Amino acid sequence: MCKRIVSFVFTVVVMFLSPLASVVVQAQLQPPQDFRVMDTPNDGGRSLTLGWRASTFDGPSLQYRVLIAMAVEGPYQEVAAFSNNQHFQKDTKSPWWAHLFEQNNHRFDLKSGGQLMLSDGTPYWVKLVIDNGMDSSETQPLSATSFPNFFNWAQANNLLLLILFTVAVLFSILRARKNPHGFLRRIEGLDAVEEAIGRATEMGKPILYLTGSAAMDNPSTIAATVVLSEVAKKVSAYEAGLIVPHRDPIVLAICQEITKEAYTQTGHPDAYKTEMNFYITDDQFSYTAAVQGIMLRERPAAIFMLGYYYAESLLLAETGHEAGAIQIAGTDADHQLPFFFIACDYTLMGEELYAASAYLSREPVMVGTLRAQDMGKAVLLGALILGVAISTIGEIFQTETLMYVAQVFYDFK
Amino acid sequence: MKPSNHSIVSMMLTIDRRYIFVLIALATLIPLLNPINLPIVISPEVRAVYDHMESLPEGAVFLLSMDFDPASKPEVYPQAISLLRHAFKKNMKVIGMTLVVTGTGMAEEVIATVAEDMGKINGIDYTFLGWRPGASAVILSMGQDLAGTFPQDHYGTPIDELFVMEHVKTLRDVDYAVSLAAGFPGIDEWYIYGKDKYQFELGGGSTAVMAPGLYPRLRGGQINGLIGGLRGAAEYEKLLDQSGKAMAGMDAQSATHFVIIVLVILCNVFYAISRQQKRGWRRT
Amino acid sequence: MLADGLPLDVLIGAWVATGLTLFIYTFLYRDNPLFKLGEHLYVGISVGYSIVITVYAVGVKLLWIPMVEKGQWQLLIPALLGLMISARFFPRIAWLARISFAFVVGFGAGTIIPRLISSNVLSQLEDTISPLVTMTASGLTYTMDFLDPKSDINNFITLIGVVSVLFYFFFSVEHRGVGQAIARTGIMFLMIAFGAAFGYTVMSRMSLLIGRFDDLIMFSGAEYGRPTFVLLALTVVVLAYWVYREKQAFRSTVEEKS
Amino acid sequence: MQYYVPHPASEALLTSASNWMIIIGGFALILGLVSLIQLHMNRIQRNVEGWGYSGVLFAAMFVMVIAGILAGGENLDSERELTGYGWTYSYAMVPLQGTMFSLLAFFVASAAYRAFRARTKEAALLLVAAILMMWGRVPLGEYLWAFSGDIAQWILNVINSSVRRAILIGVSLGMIALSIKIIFGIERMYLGGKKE
Repeated sequence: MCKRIVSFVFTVVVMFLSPLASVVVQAQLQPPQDFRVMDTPNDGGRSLTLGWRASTFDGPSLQYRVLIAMAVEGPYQEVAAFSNNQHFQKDTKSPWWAHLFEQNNHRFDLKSGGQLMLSDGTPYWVKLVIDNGMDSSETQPLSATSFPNFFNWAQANNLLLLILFTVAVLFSILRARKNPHGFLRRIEGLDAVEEAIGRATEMGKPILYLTGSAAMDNPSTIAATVVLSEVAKKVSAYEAGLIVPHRDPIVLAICQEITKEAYTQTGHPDAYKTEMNFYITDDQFSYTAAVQGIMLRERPAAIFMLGYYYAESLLLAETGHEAGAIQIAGTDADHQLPFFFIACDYTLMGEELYAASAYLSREPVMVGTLRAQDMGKAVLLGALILGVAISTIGEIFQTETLMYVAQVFYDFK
Repeated sequence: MKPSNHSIVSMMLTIDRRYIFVLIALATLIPLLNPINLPIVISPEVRAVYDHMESLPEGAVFLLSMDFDPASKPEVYPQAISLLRHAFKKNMKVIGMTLVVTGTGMAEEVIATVAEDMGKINGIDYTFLGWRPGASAVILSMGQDLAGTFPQDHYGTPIDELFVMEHVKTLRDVDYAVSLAAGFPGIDEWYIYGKDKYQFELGGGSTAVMAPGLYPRLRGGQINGLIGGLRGAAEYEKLLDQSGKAMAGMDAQSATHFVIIVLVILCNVFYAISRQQKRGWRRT
Repeated sequence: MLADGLPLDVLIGAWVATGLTLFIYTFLYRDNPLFKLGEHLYVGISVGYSIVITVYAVGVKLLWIPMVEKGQWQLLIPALLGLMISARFFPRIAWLARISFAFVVGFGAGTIIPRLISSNVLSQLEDTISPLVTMTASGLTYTMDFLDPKSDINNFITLIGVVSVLFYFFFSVEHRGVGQAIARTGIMFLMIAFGAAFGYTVMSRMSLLIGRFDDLIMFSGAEYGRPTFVLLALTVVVLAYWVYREKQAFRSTVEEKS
Repeated sequence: MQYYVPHPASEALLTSASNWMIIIGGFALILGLVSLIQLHMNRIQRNVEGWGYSGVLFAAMFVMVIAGILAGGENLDSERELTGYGWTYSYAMVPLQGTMFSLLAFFVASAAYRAFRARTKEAALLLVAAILMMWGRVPLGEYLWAFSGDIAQWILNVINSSVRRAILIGVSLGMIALSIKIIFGIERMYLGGKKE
């Protein structure tokens, strides 16, 4: 300790007394190697990035100090100081394609904020000082200008995935327009739909069909109306009754249209009645109470609950169960799914509802979107398995190199 | 033997549901009137929020977005009280706001009452910004320019005259943000439109319904902690060592859960018996 | 009987709150006029509340003050776009609403895409991609701690879960052979997660009930004049009268028919 | 698309566009309001059964708006006392809405008893997981069987997380696809609210 103070005092004295002495000191302490200053890439400007090779002698006692000036001759102002074991390229979370320096080299970003105000378009002179407490050594000042960038390269993978997926969506829709009958897995729930209709006609009891509580802009409501059309077609042939109570006037109007069309298509326009679709009320619980009443009075043989549901799902499913009906539910409201699943005979879960409506209607946009989503999932699944394999191998052999592949699917800022 | 057994089962199955309603009401009421205060175990996700709050220095900027409506008050309101108490205790600068219009009044009340209790002054120690429509657009806009989104606080005082907002220009200047959510908009939006770009630390509090859906974000580090439902609120109260409504409600919570468990088991026992009997008849 | 010190507004408030709470609970008996009254009051009040808040938050603070006091007249454009939304109710100029909708929906679609890829796809993948074994100084190990979500065994289970559930919602291939096994695994995972969601939903609903009962208990105190008991009795009487009337009406219609 | 461009010009665009969105969002209230008024005016005009309730609704709305204007849109006045507007909010709106949803507690219970049956192996698994969860997340459960808390925690953290993650990815792909369709003008449902 004592020795240190003495040597420190000595150094200071020497530095003040003779410029010659500092030459001697510099011979001992090498200035940072490969020092570079540049605009920070991929940002909105007002920031400079410094990079240099890690020195061979490490340790927290060794300090780096960053000095900045408006002109090469100064005056220089110290803006940052940190120890030798901090600020490496590998600390900054960036993908390999946006790396500026080697992983183990130093990297330090000088950002505007606090005391430091950098402005875009102005050249700054920056130099780096290495200091081990006894003596110091500095680099030649370098000049750099910060400017805002037009593209964040760290997020290039995000954009690339977006472009690929966009192409997949557009391509699949075009292809589905040419041939809407491409392969789609038949969902088990659709068999249940037929079985339910069959049972209703056998028993001569009506079918209750609910389209959910959401408006027409909800994808699950659209899916529900598509399935309604198919159900109506089947029901019309058997002359079984159809009851469709509504919560939304617009959905009501569209469903009337759909049902009428279905009956006409199957050649039973005379069996169609406008009263099949009717409006109850918009209020959640009053609507629910009314539908519960219908369930207990009419005792339908089958109840379909498709579309979006809120808390009323539970009440409806319970009463339907009490009424002894076959219940088929389908919703993408994930909070309600568990209740439907255990209280109904068959439940279309989330995307299965969309798939069912695409399968039944063969509408090109629906089929194409479903196909594109499958492509996306396939790619992500592949990436997941590949990524885990790579990272496991990397862990066993303690290497980072392979991770470069997985980084394509990482999120960077 | 079998027919009588069957009739008991069918009778039990067709029991008027109003008896069950009474059962649930009693299971809630009795423990609330005679609490026994069972010990509460602290979960790591609640502790994470608490520890992060503890680690923040005095004067740190704490943003509490109370994104819930009166329907979720019993679950989330106690969380708001605890978080605010903690923040005020640590002398943080507190910014309150909401993304849910019908929650504005509750948010305003809770921040004003807790602040008054702890002797904090509006404008200096805390502010209440109020509500803005558009959810995701509000978060984006706050990330870009907070004074543009909220030129004045809820009471009409210009933002730039508030001491508490002195160094807060965008969401980037917020040290810790917590969204107390009951649905949409909520924690998801705060991450996707907020933290993803503006890089502040984000924590969450939510109703129990929402909580399971937030675990992927919790594990991915997108939110640093999660207070789930009344139970989470009770844990936080225990960490703060200040018992409130949440801890008081835990006994009732226990009781009702066990009533439901028993009901589900009974339901399935009767179901199994009746199914076996049907099979038995078929055989004969 | 009333204790001093409670302000009159709190006192009336307690009575009103208790009464309305009980009105809603009458739905447990069945749908009835008291419940309907409560329900409509609620819709009316909350709409009225929202109108006022919106007018002050947007109309006054974001439009009037910046425009009139600070001269930011460019804000007229969004105001106009906003007004155009209501053109939807006039068939002849309904197309105007489409411009606004296109702007709103377009902005939403544009801002959400990259953010979803970043926060819901890439970040989620990134967190799932983790090595299945751990290398320590002493060699290859396999951490079996179930309670640590980052342990090797849990990483593996998470991977299986994500893969099998993603595969279950895959509609372009038939679930046969290996596919069927994966899809079955997916269902198992889904069911357990749904179970968790179920448990948590029950928890939520019970908490709400506890919250309401808490208030009812508080308002049953003597300092409030015991509104809970008084109003409970009153509600039961009104409900009983209503049931009696209904039955009478029913009987008379039956008699008329016969 | 601004996301990838960190340039200040694009940031400025985002700043004003998001601010505009907030203002337009305020006007969206008109939509819901007009439909609600239409619906209930219709009921009153046609004297449908229960039209009186629609009258109650309008009266409540009207009173609330007047009270709100008198209070300047604030629940608390400068002395931290409730305004008339705040009073109605605290003592009418909050209990009404809160109670409405607490009704569900009763319905969950009755459905648990009547409808939640293990019809299939899957449903059985769901019920077992649900029971474990309800058991493990309350003090009494952990008191009776300390390990139950750990099980609940594990289900949430591992199984639930992985499933939710898969669903999150799937749903996000769906939303991205929808947004792409909107941008390319393939999906126009949102414009008229009617099926094409």
